[in-house]
Amino acid sequence: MVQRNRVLVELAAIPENVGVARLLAAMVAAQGDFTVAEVDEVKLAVSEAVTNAVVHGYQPDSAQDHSVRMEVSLRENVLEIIVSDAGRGIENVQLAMQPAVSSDPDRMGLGFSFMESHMDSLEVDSAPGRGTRVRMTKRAGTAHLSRLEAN
Amino acid sequence: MVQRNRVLVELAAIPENVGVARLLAAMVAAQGDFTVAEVDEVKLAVSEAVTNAVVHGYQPDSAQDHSVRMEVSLRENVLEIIVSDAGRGIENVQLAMQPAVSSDPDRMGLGFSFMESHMDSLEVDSAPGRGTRVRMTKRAGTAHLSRLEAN
Amino acid sequence: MAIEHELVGANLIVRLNGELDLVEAAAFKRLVDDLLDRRKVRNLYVNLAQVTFVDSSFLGALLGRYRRINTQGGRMGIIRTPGPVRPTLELSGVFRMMAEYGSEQEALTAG
Amino acid sequence: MAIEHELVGANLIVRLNGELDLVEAAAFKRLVDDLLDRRKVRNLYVNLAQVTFVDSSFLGALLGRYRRINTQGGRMGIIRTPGPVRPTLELSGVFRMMAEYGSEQEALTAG
Ligand SMILES: Nc1ncnc2c1ncn2[C@@H]1O[C@H](COP(=O)(O)OP(=O)(O)O)[C@@H](O)[C@H]1O
Ligand SMILES: Nc1ncnc2c1ncn2[C@@H]1O[C@H](COP(=O)(O)OP(=O)(O)O)[C@@H](O)[C@H]1O
Repeated sequence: MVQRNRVLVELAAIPENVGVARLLAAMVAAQGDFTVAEVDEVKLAVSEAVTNAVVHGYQPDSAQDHSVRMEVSLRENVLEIIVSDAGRGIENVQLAMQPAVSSDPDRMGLGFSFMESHMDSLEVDSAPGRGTRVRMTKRAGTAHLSRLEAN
Repeated sequence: MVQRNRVLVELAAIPENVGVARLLAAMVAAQGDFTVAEVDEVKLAVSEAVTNAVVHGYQPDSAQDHSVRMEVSLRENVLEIIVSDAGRGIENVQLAMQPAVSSDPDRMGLGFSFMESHMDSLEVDSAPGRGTRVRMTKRAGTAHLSRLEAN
Repeated sequence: MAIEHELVGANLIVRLNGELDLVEAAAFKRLVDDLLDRRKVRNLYVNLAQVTFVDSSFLGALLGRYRRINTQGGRMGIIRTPGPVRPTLELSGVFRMMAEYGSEQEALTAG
Repeated sequence: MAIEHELVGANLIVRLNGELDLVEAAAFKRLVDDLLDRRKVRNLYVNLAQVTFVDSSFLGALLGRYRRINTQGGRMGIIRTPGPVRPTLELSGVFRMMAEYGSEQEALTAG
């Protein structure tokens, strides 16, 4: 088992890199004491955060040279993930974080809800024109889904 | 298929991150037109380059805050991989690149040979105290191993 | 990931596998919308037996197809939900709109 | 990755799986050296049937064990080399030092 790790990745903001980010975070989580179910929860949270940067952060036509940053740190069984973009940002963060709120009629508006329900903490820092930064943490041994299943 | 991609990763210089780097490079290669055999060759070259940075670049006791950088770019079916560290560097690069030359009696001295034989090009830039930078390229459709097997 | 599909009368079965995110959501949407445009499809059954991961982008594509099928008077169902992806589907509420079946045969005979 | 091993008389069989790099090389080295120190092991057979990747760090660990076994008058062999890892093993020259067997049974009876 790995006690401490830090991986920082900068990915071209294309849909195909959401899976790359997901796998990277999963590998670092799996190095720690996270169960398979917990690693699955991390994957979901990362998928939502990185998808938002790719889909909402940047205009699709200008996407070519834009990038999404993800920092994954593992310290004494706490995983910290920071996903950030330099895109258009969010006007009303509190509103955007409500379940079923989306600026896109084809999307569910569940991204932030999924991040919140599958990680221990979620902080969103964003403003129009200043990009978006999502910070999430999770301690090993807190599988949220399995708790849900048990209910 | 993805036409263009760029992923940059900075990894803590620990043995467990060699597999992370390998998988990351494999995922980007697989997005392009690389065959399974070619992706395996990329994995081997990355494994050797990142292992060298972790094993030779830094003193094991000071490894905690050291990191290895890898940049993977895909452009029109050419993959470019740059692995660099800020470690102790190599005195005689030409000598170090010879097969079976190693500064460590427990190692085979085949790292650079494997990089060379599995990629299309290899450039090594290094000097004592200035770190090491390895640049490799590979075009899709050039599987070296399968050529070897056919002989 | 390769999406498979099969038309059995007016029933469209789509078989998915692996990790389903925005990339697969777009491919699924394209495939189903194209078949709904060109062929006489009434009901849609999505087989998830080989799926290992689902995020909200894919769930959105699923719901979008549900709206279209539902408007046209058809039925939509999920065939075999693997354990690890069940909680995500439940949280999204898709099971309130779609029936779940244990096999393709069961879905087709239930229609 | 979990390394399995089995002692059959003076023959040690080690079964590896997955991707073998410097992490697995260190674990393999530790396991074999510990058994060579504590038990009466003469021959070492390494089963690669479930292995998907091998790099030069792992090959170095293999060669290191070969030197030790060879000094002690024992024999070392490889059991089942999957196609994708064969070229790497061939380039490293390990097959010039170790015999290759199609099964554990074959290796044990060859001794
Ligand atoms: N990185 C981002 N950049 C710009 N806007 C964002 C970003 N992330 C989220 N948003 C805004 O917040 C809304 C809610 O996000 P979310 O809960 O993930 O739902 P969804 O992605 O389904 O719309 C989005 O519709 C979008 O307007
Ligand atoms: N990133 C690096 N930093 C410092 N020295 C290096 C680096 N990469 C390679 N070297 C030197 O070059 C030698 C040959 O490298 P290589 O062919 O990969 O064989 P091996 O890793 O088995 O020693 C190493 O033994 C080491 O002395």
